[in-house]
Amino acid sequence: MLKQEISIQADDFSLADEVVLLEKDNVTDGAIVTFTGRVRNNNNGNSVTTLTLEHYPGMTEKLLAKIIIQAKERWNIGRVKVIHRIGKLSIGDQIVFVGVTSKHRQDAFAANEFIMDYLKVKAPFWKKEQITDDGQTSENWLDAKNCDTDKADLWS
Amino acid sequence: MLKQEISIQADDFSLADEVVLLEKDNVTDGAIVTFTGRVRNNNNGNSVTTLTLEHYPGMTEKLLAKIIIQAKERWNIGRVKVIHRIGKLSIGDQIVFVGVTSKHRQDAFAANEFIMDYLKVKAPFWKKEQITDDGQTSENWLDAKNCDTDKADLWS
Amino acid sequence: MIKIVFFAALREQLDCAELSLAADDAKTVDDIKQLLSDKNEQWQQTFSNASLLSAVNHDMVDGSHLVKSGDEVAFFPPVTGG
Amino acid sequence: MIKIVFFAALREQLDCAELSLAADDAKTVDDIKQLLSDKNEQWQQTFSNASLLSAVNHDMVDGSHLVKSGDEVAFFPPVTGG
Repeated sequence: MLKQEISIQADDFSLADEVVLLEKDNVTDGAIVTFTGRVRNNNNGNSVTTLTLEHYPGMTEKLLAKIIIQAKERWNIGRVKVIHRIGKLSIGDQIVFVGVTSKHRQDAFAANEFIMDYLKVKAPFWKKEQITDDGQTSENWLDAKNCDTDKADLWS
Repeated sequence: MLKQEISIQADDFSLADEVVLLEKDNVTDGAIVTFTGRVRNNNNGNSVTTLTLEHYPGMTEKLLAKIIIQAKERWNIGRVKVIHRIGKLSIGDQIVFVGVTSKHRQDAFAANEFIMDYLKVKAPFWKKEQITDDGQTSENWLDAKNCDTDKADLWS
Repeated sequence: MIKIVFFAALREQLDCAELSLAADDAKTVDDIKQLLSDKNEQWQQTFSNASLLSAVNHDMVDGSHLVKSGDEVAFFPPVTGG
Repeated sequence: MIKIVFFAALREQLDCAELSLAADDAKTVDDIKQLLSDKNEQWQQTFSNASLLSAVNHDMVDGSHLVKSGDEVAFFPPVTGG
Protein backbone atom coordinates (compact mmCIF):
# COMPACT_ATOMS: atom_id res chain seq x y z
CA MET A 1 0.00 0.00 0.00
CA LEU A 2 1.35 3.37 -1.00
CA LYS A 3 0.91 6.01 1.60
CA GLN A 4 2.29 9.40 2.45
CA GLU A 5 4.04 8.95 5.79
CA ILE A 6 5.62 12.40 5.96
CA SER A 7 4.12 15.80 5.44
CA ILE A 8 5.84 19.17 5.86
CA GLN A 9 3.13 21.77 5.55
CA ALA A 10 2.14 25.33 6.39
CA ASP A 11 -1.50 24.34 6.83
CA ASP A 12 -2.94 23.07 10.06
CA PHE A 13 -3.79 19.39 10.40
CA SER A 14 -6.64 17.47 12.00
CA LEU A 15 -5.65 14.89 14.59
CA ALA A 16 -8.99 13.15 14.08
CA ASP A 17 -8.51 12.86 10.31
CA GLU A 18 -4.98 11.51 10.76
CA VAL A 19 -6.16 8.89 13.23
CA VAL A 20 -8.94 7.83 10.85
CA LEU A 21 -6.32 7.26 8.15
CA LEU A 22 -4.04 5.32 10.50
CA GLU A 23 -6.93 3.07 11.55
CA LYS A 24 -8.72 2.68 8.22
CA ASP A 25 -8.89 -0.96 7.05
CA ASN A 26 -6.42 -1.75 9.80
CA VAL A 27 -7.91 -4.41 12.05
CA THR A 28 -4.62 -6.01 13.05
CA ASP A 29 -3.17 -3.07 14.98
CA GLY A 30 -5.02 -2.75 18.28
CA ALA A 31 -2.84 0.07 19.62
CA ILE A 32 -2.44 3.61 18.40
CA VAL A 33 -0.28 6.25 20.07
CA THR A 34 -0.32 9.87 18.98
CA PHE A 35 1.90 12.77 19.95
CA THR A 36 0.85 16.33 19.25
CA GLY A 37 3.11 19.30 19.94
CA ARG A 38 1.64 22.79 20.19
CA VAL A 39 3.02 26.32 20.63
CA ARG A 40 3.23 27.13 24.33
CA ASN A 41 2.75 30.64 25.70
CA ASN A 42 6.07 30.82 27.41
CA ASN A 43 9.62 29.65 27.06
CA ASN A 44 12.32 30.43 29.60
CA GLY A 45 10.03 32.92 31.32
CA ASN A 46 9.44 35.12 28.28
CA SER A 47 6.03 35.63 26.79
CA VAL A 48 5.88 34.12 23.31
CA THR A 49 3.38 35.71 20.93
CA THR A 50 4.17 33.89 17.68
CA LEU A 51 6.67 31.42 16.32
CA THR A 52 8.18 31.16 12.85
CA LEU A 53 9.32 27.76 11.68
CA GLU A 54 11.90 27.35 8.94
CA HIS A 55 13.21 24.11 7.49
CA TYR A 56 15.63 22.74 4.90
CA PRO A 57 13.40 21.42 2.12
CA GLY A 58 14.55 18.07 0.81
CA MET A 59 16.80 17.26 3.73
CA THR A 60 13.89 17.34 6.17
CA GLU A 61 11.91 14.74 4.25
CA LYS A 62 15.01 12.57 3.79
CA LEU A 63 15.83 12.65 7.49
CA LEU A 64 12.30 11.94 8.65
CA ALA A 65 12.12 9.01 6.23
CA LYS A 66 15.34 7.63 7.74
CA ILE A 67 13.97 7.99 11.27
CA ILE A 68 10.80 6.13 10.30
CA ILE A 69 12.82 3.32 8.70
CA GLN A 70 14.89 3.01 11.87
CA ALA A 71 11.76 2.90 14.00
CA LYS A 72 10.31 0.13 11.82
CA GLU A 73 13.52 -1.87 12.08
CA ARG A 74 13.52 -1.61 15.86
CA TRP A 75 9.87 -2.13 16.71
CA ASN A 76 6.98 -4.15 15.39
CA ILE A 77 4.85 -1.27 14.20
CA GLY A 78 2.22 -0.90 11.51
CA ARG A 79 1.48 2.55 10.15
CA VAL A 80 3.33 5.77 10.82
CA LYS A 81 2.49 9.38 10.09
CA VAL A 82 4.69 12.40 10.78
CA ILE A 83 3.45 15.94 10.15
CA HIS A 84 5.52 19.06 10.83
CA ARG A 85 4.27 22.54 10.18
CA ILE A 86 6.37 25.42 8.90
CA GLY A 87 5.78 29.17 8.69
CA LYS A 88 4.18 31.47 11.24
CA LEU A 89 2.30 29.90 14.15
CA SER A 90 0.42 31.34 17.13
CA ILE A 91 0.02 30.20 20.72
CA GLY A 92 -1.95 26.98 20.94
CA ASP A 93 -1.33 26.12 17.27
CA GLN A 94 -0.33 22.57 16.46
CA ILE A 95 3.31 22.22 15.34
CA VAL A 96 3.98 18.53 15.05
CA PHE A 97 2.09 15.24 14.93
CA VAL A 98 3.41 11.70 15.19
CA GLY A 99 1.03 8.76 14.98
CA VAL A 100 2.04 5.10 15.23
CA THR A 101 -0.10 1.95 15.15
CA SER A 102 1.00 -1.46 16.34
CA LYS A 103 -0.25 -4.83 17.50
CA HIS A 104 1.42 -4.08 20.84
CA ARG A 105 1.11 -0.90 22.84
CA GLN A 106 4.75 -0.99 24.03
CA ASP A 107 5.98 -0.84 20.44
CA ALA A 108 3.60 2.00 19.56
CA PHE A 109 4.71 4.04 22.59
CA ALA A 110 8.43 3.37 22.10
CA ALA A 111 8.47 4.01 18.35
CA ASN A 112 6.47 7.23 18.73
CA GLU A 113 8.78 8.61 21.41
CA PHE A 114 11.85 7.51 19.43
CA ILE A 115 10.61 9.34 16.34
CA MET A 116 9.92 12.51 18.34
CA ASP A 117 13.31 12.38 20.11
CA TYR A 118 15.18 11.97 16.84
CA LEU A 119 13.08 14.52 15.01
CA LYS A 120 13.97 17.03 17.74
CA VAL A 121 17.72 16.60 17.36
CA LYS A 122 18.13 15.56 13.72
CA ALA A 123 15.46 17.07 11.50
CA PRO A 124 16.50 20.45 10.07
CA PHE A 125 13.81 22.70 11.51
CA TRP A 126 14.49 25.99 13.26
CA LYS A 127 12.19 28.05 15.45
CA LYS A 128 12.26 31.80 15.77
CA GLU A 129 10.21 33.29 18.58
CA GLN A 130 8.48 36.64 18.55
CA ILE A 131 8.48 37.76 22.16
CA THR A 132 6.70 40.54 24.00
CA ASP A 133 8.50 41.59 27.16
CA ASP A 134 7.41 44.73 29.06
CA GLY A 135 5.59 45.93 25.94
CA GLN A 136 8.75 45.49 23.82
CA THR A 137 8.57 43.06 20.92
CA SER A 138 11.68 41.23 19.86
CA GLU A 139 12.61 38.18 17.83
CA ASN A 140 15.11 35.50 18.48
CA TRP A 141 16.10 32.09 17.23
CA LEU A 142 15.69 29.35 19.79
CA ASP A 143 18.81 27.67 21.11
CA ALA A 144 18.96 23.91 20.91
CA LYS A 145 18.48 22.21 24.26
CA ASN A 146 21.16 19.82 25.44
CA CYS A 147 18.54 17.69 27.14
CA ASP A 148 17.05 16.84 23.74
CA THR A 149 20.39 15.60 22.45
CA ASP A 150 20.94 13.60 25.63
CA LYS A 151 17.51 12.03 25.31
CA ALA A 152 18.07 10.94 21.70
CA ASP A 153 21.39 9.40 22.78
CA LEU A 154 19.48 7.12 25.14
CA TRP A 155 18.14 5.16 22.16
CA SER A 156 21.53 4.34 20.66
CA MET B 1 -10.93 23.19 38.05
CA LEU B 2 -13.38 20.34 38.39
CA LYS B 3 -13.21 17.83 35.63
CA GLN B 4 -14.20 14.28 34.95
CA GLU B 5 -10.93 12.42 34.51
CA ILE B 6 -12.38 8.92 34.40
CA SER B 7 -15.26 7.51 32.41
CA ILE B 8 -16.43 3.91 32.30
CA GLN B 9 -19.03 3.75 29.56
CA ALA B 10 -20.83 1.47 27.13
CA ASP B 11 -20.97 4.22 24.49
CA ASP B 12 -18.22 4.88 22.01
CA PHE B 13 -16.01 7.94 22.45
CA SER B 14 -14.53 10.48 20.08
CA LEU B 15 -10.76 10.87 20.22
CA ALA B 16 -11.09 14.29 18.62
CA ASP B 17 -13.57 15.51 21.24
CA GLU B 18 -11.40 14.24 24.06
CA VAL B 19 -8.34 15.98 22.68
CA VAL B 20 -10.30 19.23 22.33
CA LEU B 21 -11.22 19.01 26.02
CA LEU B 22 -7.63 18.25 27.04
CA GLU B 23 -6.33 21.24 25.06
CA LYS B 24 -9.12 23.74 25.76
CA ASP B 25 -7.87 26.89 27.58
CA ASN B 26 -4.62 25.02 28.12
CA VAL B 27 -1.79 27.08 26.63
CA THR B 28 0.89 25.92 29.06
CA ASP B 29 1.00 22.26 28.02
CA GLY B 30 2.74 22.00 24.66
CA ALA B 31 2.68 18.20 24.55
CA ILE B 32 -0.23 15.80 24.32
CA VAL B 33 0.08 12.03 24.06
CA THR B 34 -2.91 9.80 23.41
CA PHE B 35 -3.27 6.06 23.52
CA THR B 36 -6.23 4.33 21.92
CA GLY B 37 -6.82 0.60 22.19
CA ARG B 38 -9.13 -1.17 19.75
CA VAL B 39 -10.51 -4.68 19.31
CA ARG B 40 -8.18 -6.68 17.08
CA ASN B 41 -9.40 -9.39 14.75
CA ASN B 42 -7.26 -12.10 16.20
CA ASN B 43 -5.76 -13.24 19.44
CA ASN B 44 -3.53 -16.30 19.74
CA GLY B 45 -4.42 -17.34 16.22
CA ASN B 46 -8.18 -17.52 16.75
CA SER B 47 -10.60 -15.36 14.87
CA VAL B 48 -12.33 -12.98 17.26
CA THR B 49 -15.79 -11.82 16.19
CA THR B 50 -16.90 -9.87 19.26
CA LEU B 51 -15.71 -9.09 22.75
CA THR B 52 -17.70 -8.59 25.94
CA LEU B 53 -16.18 -6.39 28.63
CA GLU B 54 -17.25 -6.69 32.25
CA HIS B 55 -15.99 -4.63 35.18
CA TYR B 56 -16.41 -4.18 38.93
CA PRO B 57 -18.34 -0.93 39.28
CA GLY B 58 -16.98 1.28 42.03
CA MET B 59 -13.65 -0.49 42.34
CA THR B 60 -12.72 0.34 38.75
CA GLU B 61 -13.20 4.06 39.25
CA LYS B 62 -11.35 3.96 42.58
CA LEU B 63 -8.38 2.13 41.06
CA LEU B 64 -8.13 4.34 38.02
CA ALA B 65 -8.25 7.42 40.27
CA LYS B 66 -5.35 5.98 42.28
CA ILE B 67 -3.33 5.32 39.13
CA ILE B 68 -3.88 8.89 37.95
CA ILE B 69 -2.80 10.28 41.34
CA GLN B 70 0.38 8.17 41.18
CA ALA B 71 1.11 9.38 37.66
CA LYS B 72 0.69 13.00 38.78
CA GLU B 73 3.04 12.45 41.70
CA ARG B 74 5.70 10.96 39.45
CA TRP B 75 5.58 13.23 36.44
CA ASN B 76 4.95 16.87 35.72
CA ILE B 77 1.71 16.47 33.83
CA GLY B 78 -1.30 18.67 33.27
CA ARG B 79 -4.59 17.09 32.32
CA VAL B 80 -5.46 13.41 32.20
CA LYS B 81 -8.41 11.55 30.75
CA VAL B 82 -9.06 7.82 30.95
CA ILE B 83 -12.01 6.21 29.19
CA HIS B 84 -12.75 2.49 29.27
CA ARG B 85 -15.69 0.93 27.51
CA ILE B 86 -17.75 -1.98 28.81
CA GLY B 87 -20.31 -4.28 27.21
CA LYS B 88 -20.26 -5.87 23.77
CA LEU B 89 -17.69 -4.61 21.26
CA SER B 90 -16.90 -5.56 17.67
CA ILE B 91 -13.65 -5.74 15.71
CA GLY B 92 -12.15 -2.30 15.22
CA ASP B 93 -14.19 -0.78 18.06
CA GLN B 94 -12.39 1.48 20.48
CA ILE B 95 -11.94 -0.05 23.95
CA VAL B 96 -9.74 2.32 25.89
CA PHE B 97 -8.43 5.88 25.67
CA VAL B 98 -5.73 7.56 27.73
CA GLY B 99 -4.85 11.20 27.08
CA VAL B 100 -2.15 13.16 28.95
CA THR B 101 -0.98 16.73 28.49
CA SER B 102 2.28 18.16 29.80
CA LYS B 103 4.79 20.95 29.36
CA HIS B 104 7.33 18.26 28.44
CA ARG B 105 6.82 15.44 26.00
CA GLN B 106 8.84 12.93 28.05
CA ASP B 107 6.43 13.33 30.97
CA ALA B 108 3.39 12.99 28.72
CA PHE B 109 4.77 9.80 27.12
CA ALA B 110 5.89 8.23 30.40
CA ALA B 111 2.73 9.05 32.34
CA ASN B 112 0.49 7.77 29.54
CA GLU B 113 2.36 4.47 29.24
CA PHE B 114 2.44 4.11 33.04
CA ILE B 115 -1.33 4.59 33.25
CA MET B 116 -1.92 2.00 30.51
CA ASP B 117 0.48 -0.52 32.08
CA TYR B 118 -1.18 -0.22 35.47
CA LEU B 119 -4.68 -0.18 34.08
CA LYS B 120 -3.89 -3.48 32.32
CA VAL B 121 -2.82 -5.27 35.49
CA LYS B 122 -4.78 -3.50 38.23
CA ALA B 123 -8.12 -2.24 36.97
CA PRO B 124 -10.90 -4.83 37.41
CA PHE B 125 -11.99 -5.36 33.80
CA TRP B 126 -12.44 -8.75 32.19
CA LYS B 127 -12.70 -9.61 28.52
CA LYS B 128 -14.71 -12.49 27.11
CA GLU B 129 -14.10 -13.35 23.47
CA GLN B 130 -16.63 -14.70 21.05
CA ILE B 131 -14.60 -16.78 18.61
CA THR B 132 -15.40 -18.38 15.29
CA ASP B 133 -13.15 -21.31 14.48
CA ASP B 134 -13.95 -23.60 11.52
CA GLY B 135 -17.50 -22.30 11.53
CA GLN B 136 -17.90 -23.12 15.23
CA THR B 137 -18.67 -20.26 17.57
CA SER B 138 -17.45 -20.40 21.13
CA GLU B 139 -16.87 -18.05 24.01
CA ASN B 140 -14.04 -17.82 26.46
CA TRP B 141 -12.64 -15.50 29.04
CA LEU B 142 -9.22 -14.15 28.24
CA ASP B 143 -6.30 -15.23 30.38
CA ALA B 144 -4.15 -12.52 31.90
CA LYS B 145 -0.79 -12.17 30.20
CA ASN B 146 2.32 -12.42 32.32
CA CYS B 147 4.09 -9.89 30.13
CA ASP B 148 1.63 -7.23 31.26
CA THR B 149 2.40 -7.87 34.91
CA ASP B 150 6.12 -7.84 34.18
CA LYS B 151 5.80 -4.55 32.35
CA ALA B 152 3.93 -2.86 35.20
CA ASP B 153 6.63 -4.09 37.59
CA LEU B 154 9.20 -2.11 35.61
CA TRP B 155 7.73 1.13 36.97
CA SER B 156 8.11 0.22 40.64
CA MET C 1 -23.50 -9.38 57.33
CA ILE C 2 -20.67 -9.44 54.80
CA LYS C 3 -21.54 -9.03 51.13
CA ILE C 4 -19.60 -11.31 48.80
CA VAL C 5 -19.41 -10.62 45.06
CA PHE C 6 -17.95 -12.64 42.18
CA PHE C 7 -16.89 -11.52 38.72
CA ALA C 8 -16.18 -12.79 35.21
CA ALA C 9 -15.17 -16.45 34.78
CA LEU C 10 -15.45 -16.97 38.53
CA ARG C 11 -19.06 -15.79 38.57
CA GLU C 12 -19.87 -18.14 35.68
CA GLN C 13 -18.12 -21.14 37.24
CA LEU C 14 -20.00 -20.64 40.49
CA ASP C 15 -23.16 -19.56 38.70
CA CYS C 16 -23.44 -16.93 41.43
CA ALA C 17 -22.89 -13.16 41.33
CA GLU C 18 -23.45 -12.32 44.96
CA LEU C 19 -24.18 -13.81 48.37
CA SER C 20 -24.08 -12.85 52.04
CA LEU C 21 -22.33 -14.36 55.04
CA ALA C 22 -22.84 -13.74 58.72
CA ALA C 23 -19.93 -11.60 59.90
CA ASP C 24 -19.36 -13.95 62.84
CA ASP C 25 -18.48 -16.83 60.53
CA ALA C 26 -15.22 -15.34 59.22
CA LYS C 27 -12.39 -13.22 60.60
CA THR C 28 -10.29 -12.95 57.42
CA VAL C 29 -10.61 -13.17 53.65
CA ASP C 30 -9.01 -16.62 53.83
CA ASP C 31 -11.71 -17.70 56.30
CA ILE C 32 -14.35 -16.66 53.74
CA LYS C 33 -12.57 -18.59 51.01
CA GLN C 34 -12.51 -21.66 53.24
CA LEU C 35 -16.22 -21.33 54.02
CA LEU C 36 -17.07 -20.98 50.35
CA SER C 37 -14.82 -23.92 49.40
CA ASP C 38 -16.67 -26.10 51.88
CA LYS C 39 -19.95 -25.51 50.01
CA ASN C 40 -19.39 -28.29 47.45
CA GLU C 41 -16.85 -29.77 45.08
CA GLN C 42 -17.40 -27.18 42.34
CA TRP C 43 -16.79 -24.32 44.75
CA GLN C 44 -13.80 -26.08 46.28
CA GLN C 45 -12.21 -26.52 42.86
CA THR C 46 -12.90 -22.91 41.90
CA PHE C 47 -11.38 -21.52 45.08
CA SER C 48 -8.31 -23.74 44.82
CA ASN C 49 -7.15 -21.59 41.90
CA ALA C 50 -4.07 -19.81 43.21
CA SER C 51 -4.40 -16.92 40.78
CA LEU C 52 -7.72 -15.79 42.26
CA LEU C 53 -7.69 -12.19 43.47
CA SER C 54 -9.62 -10.62 46.33
CA ALA C 55 -10.68 -7.09 47.23
CA VAL C 56 -12.35 -5.66 50.32
CA ASN C 57 -14.33 -2.46 49.92
CA HIS C 58 -12.78 -1.94 46.47
CA ASP C 59 -9.17 -2.31 47.61
CA MET C 60 -7.03 -5.28 46.64
CA VAL C 61 -6.13 -7.32 49.70
CA ASP C 62 -4.45 -10.61 50.53
CA GLY C 63 -5.95 -13.53 52.41
CA SER C 64 -4.95 -12.35 55.86
CA HIS C 65 -6.99 -9.15 55.55
CA LEU C 66 -9.52 -8.81 58.38
CA VAL C 67 -13.21 -8.52 57.50
CA LYS C 68 -16.10 -7.08 59.48
CA SER C 69 -19.83 -6.65 59.13
CA GLY C 70 -20.77 -4.26 56.33
CA ASP C 71 -17.71 -5.09 54.23
CA GLU C 72 -17.98 -5.89 50.54
CA VAL C 73 -15.63 -8.74 49.69
CA ALA C 74 -14.94 -9.49 46.02
CA PHE C 75 -13.33 -12.50 44.36
CA PHE C 76 -12.26 -12.46 40.74
CA PRO C 77 -9.73 -13.81 38.22
CA PRO C 78 -6.69 -11.82 37.11
CA VAL C 79 -7.85 -8.72 35.22
CA THR C 80 -7.72 -8.46 31.42
CA GLY C 81 -8.81 -4.92 30.59
CA GLY C 82 -7.18 -2.29 28.40
CA MET D 1 30.46 24.46 -9.05
CA ILE D 2 29.41 23.68 -5.49
CA LYS D 3 26.17 25.15 -4.20
CA ILE D 4 26.35 26.45 -0.63
CA VAL D 5 23.18 27.12 1.40
CA PHE D 6 22.66 28.68 4.83
CA PHE D 7 19.71 28.43 7.20
CA ALA D 8 18.06 30.13 10.14
CA ALA D 9 20.22 32.33 12.43
CA LEU D 10 23.25 31.59 10.26
CA ARG D 11 21.53 32.90 7.13
CA GLU D 12 20.50 36.06 8.98
CA GLN D 13 23.97 36.65 10.46
CA LEU D 14 25.56 36.31 7.03
CA ASP D 15 22.65 38.03 5.31
CA CYS D 16 23.04 35.33 2.65
CA ALA D 17 20.88 32.32 1.80
CA GLU D 18 22.93 30.79 -0.99
CA LEU D 19 26.17 31.15 -2.95
CA SER D 20 28.37 29.13 -5.29
CA LEU D 21 32.01 28.15 -5.15
CA ALA D 22 34.26 26.72 -7.83
CA ALA D 23 34.73 23.03 -7.07
CA ASP D 24 38.51 23.37 -7.50
CA ASP D 25 38.74 25.74 -4.52
CA ALA D 26 37.84 23.16 -1.88
CA LYS D 27 38.43 19.46 -1.26
CA THR D 28 36.51 19.10 2.00
CA VAL D 29 33.71 20.75 3.98
CA ASP D 30 36.38 22.25 6.27
CA ASP D 31 38.06 23.80 3.22
CA ILE D 32 34.79 25.49 2.34
CA LYS D 33 34.38 26.75 5.90
CA GLN D 34 37.90 28.19 5.75
CA LEU D 35 37.23 29.90 2.42
CA LEU D 36 34.00 31.43 3.75
CA SER D 37 35.70 32.53 6.99
CA ASP D 38 38.31 34.38 4.96
CA LYS D 39 35.60 36.56 3.39
CA ASN D 40 35.49 39.10 6.23
CA GLU D 41 35.34 39.45 9.99
CA GLN D 42 31.57 38.84 10.22
CA TRP D 43 31.87 35.59 8.31
CA GLN D 44 34.95 34.57 10.29
CA GLN D 45 33.11 35.11 13.55
CA THR D 46 30.05 33.23 12.34
CA PHE D 47 32.05 30.22 11.18
CA SER D 48 34.10 30.09 14.39
CA ASN D 49 30.96 28.83 16.15
CA ALA D 50 31.78 25.24 17.10
CA SER D 51 28.15 24.17 17.22
CA LEU D 52 27.61 24.83 13.50
CA LEU D 53 26.37 21.79 11.58
CA SER D 54 27.01 20.81 7.98
CA ALA D 55 25.27 18.60 5.45
CA VAL D 56 26.25 17.48 1.95
CA ASN D 57 23.44 16.49 -0.40
CA HIS D 58 21.01 16.36 2.54
CA ASP D 59 23.15 14.09 4.71
CA MET D 60 24.81 15.30 7.88
CA VAL D 61 28.60 15.18 7.53
CA ASP D 62 31.66 16.28 9.46
CA GLY D 63 34.37 18.65 8.30
CA SER D 64 36.56 16.01 6.68
CA HIS D 65 33.81 15.02 4.22
CA LEU D 66 35.00 15.31 0.60
CA VAL D 67 33.10 17.59 -1.76
CA LYS D 68 32.84 17.61 -5.53
CA SER D 69 31.24 19.65 -8.29
CA GLY D 70 27.46 19.44 -8.22
CA ASP D 71 27.26 18.94 -4.45
CA GLU D 72 24.91 20.95 -2.30
CA VAL D 73 26.65 21.89 0.94
CA ALA D 74 24.56 23.30 3.79
CA PHE D 75 25.58 25.07 6.98
CA PHE D 76 23.15 25.65 9.81
CA PRO D 77 22.81 26.00 13.61
CA PRO D 78 21.68 23.11 15.82
CA VAL D 79 18.10 22.22 14.96
CA THR D 80 15.15 23.25 17.12
CA GLY D 81 12.10 21.63 15.56
CA GLY D 82 9.36 19.51 17.06
